[in-house]
Amino acid sequence: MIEQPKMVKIYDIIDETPNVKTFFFEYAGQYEPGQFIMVWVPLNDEKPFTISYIDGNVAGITVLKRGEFTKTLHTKKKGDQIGIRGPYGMGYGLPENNAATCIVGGGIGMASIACLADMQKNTTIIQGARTMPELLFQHRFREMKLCTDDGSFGYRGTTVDLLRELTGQHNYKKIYACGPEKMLYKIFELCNERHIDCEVSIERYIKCGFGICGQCDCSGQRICIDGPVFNAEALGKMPDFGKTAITKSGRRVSF
Amino acid sequence: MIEQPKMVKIYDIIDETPNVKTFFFEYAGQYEPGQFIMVWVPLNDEKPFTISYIDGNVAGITVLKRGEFTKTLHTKKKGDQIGIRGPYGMGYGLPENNAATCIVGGGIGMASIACLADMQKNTTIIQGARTMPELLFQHRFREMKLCTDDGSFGYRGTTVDLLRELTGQHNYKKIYACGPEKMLYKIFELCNERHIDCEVSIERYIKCGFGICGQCDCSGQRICIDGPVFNAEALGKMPDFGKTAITKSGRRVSF
Amino acid sequence: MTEVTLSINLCSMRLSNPTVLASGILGTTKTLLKRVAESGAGAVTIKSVSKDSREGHHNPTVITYEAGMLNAVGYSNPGVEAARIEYSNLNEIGVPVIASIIGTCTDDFIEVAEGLSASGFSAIEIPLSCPHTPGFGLLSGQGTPKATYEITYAVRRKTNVPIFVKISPNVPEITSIAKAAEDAGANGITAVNSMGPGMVINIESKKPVLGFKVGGVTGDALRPIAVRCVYDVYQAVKIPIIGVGGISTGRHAIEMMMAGASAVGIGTGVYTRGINVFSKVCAEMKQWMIENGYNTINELVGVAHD
Amino acid sequence: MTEVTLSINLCSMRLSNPTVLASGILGTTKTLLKRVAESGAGAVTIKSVSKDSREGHHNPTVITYEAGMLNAVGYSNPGVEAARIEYSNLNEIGVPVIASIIGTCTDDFIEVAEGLSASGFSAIEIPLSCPHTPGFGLLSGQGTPKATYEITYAVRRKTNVPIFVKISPNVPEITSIAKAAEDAGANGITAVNSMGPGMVINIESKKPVLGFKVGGVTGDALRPIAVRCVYDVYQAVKIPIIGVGGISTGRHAIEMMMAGASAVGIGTGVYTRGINVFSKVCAEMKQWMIENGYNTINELVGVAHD
Ligand SMILES: Cc1cc2nc3c(=O)[nH]c(=O)nc-3n(C[C@H](O)[C@H](O)[C@H](O)COP(=O)(O)OP(=O)(O)OC[C@H]3O[C@@H](n4cnc5c(N)ncnc54)[C@H](O)[C@@H]3O)c2cc1C
Ligand SMILES: Cc1cc2nc3c(=O)[nH]c(=O)nc-3n(C[C@H](O)[C@H](O)[C@H](O)COP(=O)(O)OP(=O)(O)OC[C@H]3O[C@@H](n4cnc5c(N)ncnc54)[C@H](O)[C@@H]3O)c2cc1C
Ligand SMILES: Cc1cc2nc3c(=O)[nH]c(=O)nc-3n(C[C@H](O)[C@H](O)[C@H](O)COP(=O)(O)O)c2cc1C
Ligand SMILES: Cc1cc2nc3c(=O)[nH]c(=O)nc-3n(C[C@H](O)[C@H](O)[C@H](O)COP(=O)(O)O)c2cc1C
Ligand code: FES
Ligand code: FES
Repeated sequence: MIEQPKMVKIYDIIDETPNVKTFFFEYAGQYEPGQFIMVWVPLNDEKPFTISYIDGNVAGITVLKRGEFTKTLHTKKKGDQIGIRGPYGMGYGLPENNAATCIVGGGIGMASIACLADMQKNTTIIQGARTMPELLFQHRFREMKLCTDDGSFGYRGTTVDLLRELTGQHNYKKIYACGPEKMLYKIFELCNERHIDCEVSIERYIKCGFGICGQCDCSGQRICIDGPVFNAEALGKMPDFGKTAITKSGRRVSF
Repeated sequence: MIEQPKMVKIYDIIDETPNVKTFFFEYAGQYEPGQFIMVWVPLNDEKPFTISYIDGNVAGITVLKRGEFTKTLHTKKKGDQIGIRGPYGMGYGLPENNAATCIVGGGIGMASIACLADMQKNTTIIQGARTMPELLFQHRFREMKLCTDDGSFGYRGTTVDLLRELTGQHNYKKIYACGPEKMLYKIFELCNERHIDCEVSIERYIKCGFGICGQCDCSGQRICIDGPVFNAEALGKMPDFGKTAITKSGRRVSF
Repeated sequence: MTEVTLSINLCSMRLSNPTVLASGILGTTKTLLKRVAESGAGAVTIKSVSKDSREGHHNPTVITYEAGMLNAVGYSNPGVEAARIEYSNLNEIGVPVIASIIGTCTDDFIEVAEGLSASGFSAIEIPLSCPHTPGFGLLSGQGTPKATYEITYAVRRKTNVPIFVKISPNVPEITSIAKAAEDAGANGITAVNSMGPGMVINIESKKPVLGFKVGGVTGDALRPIAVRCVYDVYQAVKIPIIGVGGISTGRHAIEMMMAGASAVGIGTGVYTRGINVFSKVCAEMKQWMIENGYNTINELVGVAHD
Repeated sequence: MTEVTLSINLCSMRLSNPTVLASGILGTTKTLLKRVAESGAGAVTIKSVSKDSREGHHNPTVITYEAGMLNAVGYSNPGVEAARIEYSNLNEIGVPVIASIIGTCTDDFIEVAEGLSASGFSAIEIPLSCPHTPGFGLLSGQGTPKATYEITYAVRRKTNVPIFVKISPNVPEITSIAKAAEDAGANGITAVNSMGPGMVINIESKKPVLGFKVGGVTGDALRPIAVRCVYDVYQAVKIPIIGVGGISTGRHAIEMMMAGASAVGIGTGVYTRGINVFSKVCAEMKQWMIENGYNTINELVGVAHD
């Protein structure tokens, strides 16, 4: 694990959508799908991103422009440097015996499940986005089931609606999901109802990334080190899941 | 290596002579003959002593009552604790192919060469003391050649005189010596003259024991870490050997 | 063999063992306090609370290095009103909970102390010693005997729960500050806060790593300094000391107690040995006590002074 | 590719590289200074010399611990007369030799400076910052701006060689002390001396390990504090800085120089990496410079401030 930020050179950038870019850099560390790294822009800030591509000594992060820091990241050009440390956290557990699974990504949550999808043969990928231009990785995963809120492409409706239909038809042994917490919560409920195992990756505000500052709490679980991926059993003991989160200043807010 | 003093219980004490005692304690560390440990009496002081016995998990130091600290050590009883750290320094190199050697101990210098003598079959041990009651380890090494300055026992004369005679008769491949520096210097000269390899253990005032404080200098060599054992080649480049030493306060004094 | 016990009485608080979660580590929510209590801590301290909410410094706010950790979180906290709601029904935690209150002026301290007074905190800790947050602690002159006296005295008049004043290792007159706190009515001293500040520069980018550039140094680097501070303070005051700084093993805890601490705070140790550092330290202390013939942990307090 | 050079000019001294043997480490004899020069140091500093000879504290005087080292040698030295004899014909060392002079009062400093004036020292260092020797440094009030000014000024009037004032990391007003030294005519600042003091207790014997009980903390534990001190001093004064504290690798040295040091002192590193730490650090610096496109080491000084 890299403890202090290590500067790496961005050697390629892909524009995934108007608001999402993927940055590639050299990375020789360990990595399990679902883990994240802290990305540092000196004198600016440092925030968490999942590794969304990994291939040999190259890794990538896929970044949605959301606020100040991600806007700054989007100005970075090939050859610029960023600092990285990590990887941190507990990733997704792979299914046993290549059992059938379904992987659900909502919005930029696709970044978190992308490497997981790369590693599975017998899986269905569902991607949800608000509208067609926001759909990600359509060349990377050719067989995705796509949903848009506005019906501009694919299934009209939420990923949860589609997942409900598909779980009726297939015998999924496990559901993986990353995306807005309301979506995750509904998937968790669905899985409980249908007695399917599930693992979801949760987002909370991250500062240290290694379990000391207490910023990323969700019901006594530290997202950064006990998570970000939790299974159904753990989620069942986390009443704050889907309900409340802690802001940067430590205030508890509802979803 | 033990970096900070570790308290060990004295479980046996032998009165070797009226002024010399051997203290035994549990010791599980590494050790090469010629290395030394720092012995700590809390709130009092800490000084260097060679390990003079080693057998399984038991080690011993043989201490001559000389001043304040060794006087304090001599008051220690069975069951009392002392602190030890180390071992430090470079010990004696063993001869190749069990070649014939001669080991010379002068006074308390016997403590330094005792374990070396234990490890060699084909060796002659010469011990020198001022007078008979000061002779050490007579039961431990039954075949020693003993010399006393006053002729009260054994050979009348110095160890160097005896060594000169013996080197004429035997084909020693190596001479080892520890004792007063004047004696060591004469042995070094004798060995050079006769083209015999030699290793001698030098004494200087020791503070840190690990090469940082500069207290134990002899011609740019730190006795504590570059020595205390040096061979003829190294000694040849140490003009201070046999000539000057540095006191506790850093003053250079002549022998 | 008689039973070995780690339990202590600390200013009318009963602790099952002398390990205390230090302020600013995992104390952001009630649920994390509970988790730490379940991980074996004898008492827990909340992250420091100010009158108004604060976002703190930019990230990185905490980084590790070879000999410890640097942090400049910048006192992010939701402010006293939100904190009152977060830290309610504290008896559910199962161990004593210590409030940590901060302010930029004496009135702030009073307002925060009063705001939290109905929450069931077992004690109040007043850190006057943060080395990296403008407006607070050392950066606002709170680390002097005079300011220490004033702030402690003001809070003392408003509360009956035990007060601990948390002091800095960076001041030349540490004992006069501890004495000022005692004179003003503090029931205990927490020694020490993080030291420095220090700086780590990333040489490839040529920039300080921490968002605030500098941050307090904690962990192994701090331990010998903290032990000396506790040793000095123990000779200067009669009130008990919570010794904090670099403790991550039972041996460290015993060393700190021998220097004069009645209890030990643990922060960076949560990183180096995981959240169960509390139960690990306790198990190691017990083991050592058994091997060395001690029955109660109190017997160790201050023995290095004999 | 152009040749990479580590050579620097430091207050009219020409150094083949910026590593300097710190005072008190191996500087007890001329022969050891020579050995260190042969081990690659760009300059060497002698162990501090006082007017009269001193035996120093009882052993243990130096101990290591997980994050560095503690020492309380207690300024053992043979006194200025004997030192004058020991350190003669200094041109034989092959690199600049810096005298380190200490005193319990201003007159002492003058007497020592004058006693050594004919010996061919390239500079004089005045440590006003030792945290563990009664009568000297912090324990005799020399670590204030006023005392710093007075002592520096008095020595300045007696000598023409460059003067470096060595300051402590333990003082709140480090920049005012550096400025006082500059105002009094110092040509450079050496930052920093050991910090604390700290204490290590052996728990089995229940006693502090060091003979003097407490000692200055050095090595990794000190590095971030030292880097911050150099960073602050660099902004406060115009004279060059020798950055000292926890340097044992080329990366550490570069970090210190980026903070503002023109040269780097090495002490504890002699233990952690052996006496060849100087050439190792230089090789590592060179390697990094080649990889990162620097030709001269000067380019790195203070760049973390941009
Ligand atoms: C484990 C984890 C993995 C993530 N992976 C990705 C990823 O692969 N791609 C991606 O685009 N985004 C990812 N994120 C979210 C990403 O960290 C935020 O989008 C980013 O920090 C926003 O910063 P900003 O300054 O641009 O926005 P801001 O304006 O500061 O905030 C916008 C929103 O982003 C979130 N956010 C801001 N700062 C943080 C922070 N330090 N930690 C967590 N959330 C924050 C908050 O919900 C906030 O409301 C991940 C978050 C977590 C916790
Ligand atoms: C590597 C080494 C191994 C040694 N092994 C033994 C041993 O096995 N048995 C033994 O009896 N002695 C040994 N000595 C010598 C022993 O350290 C001294 O006799 C002892 O320190 C004297 O301390 P004191 O307070 O009793 O005497 P003091 O009155 O302090 O001094 C008497 C003399 O002892 C020497 N001495 C004192 N302190 C030290 C010190 N810190 N380091 C080195 N020499 C010192 C000085 O020459 C001094 O003149 C060894 C010394 C060295 C350097
Ligand atoms: C990440 C972090 C945050 C901290 N926040 C606070 C704080 O809010 N209030 C406080 O009084 N001390 C704070 N501290 C200081 C700790 O309470 C403690 O005094 C210090 O870390 C030394 O102990 P340690 O070496 O065990 O970490 C913080 C320390 C760290 C590492
Ligand atoms: C054993 C030892 C002895 C020291 N003696 C002196 C001294 O005599 N004079 C002095 O100015 N500094 C002395 N120092 C402080 C060092 O010169 C240096 O400032 C400090 O060790 C920090 O650097 P480091 O971390 O590289 O060791 C001593 C340090 C050590 C470890
Ligand atoms: S981000 Fe600090 S504990 Fe998780
Ligand atoms: S005793 Fe310190 S260098 Fe040898």
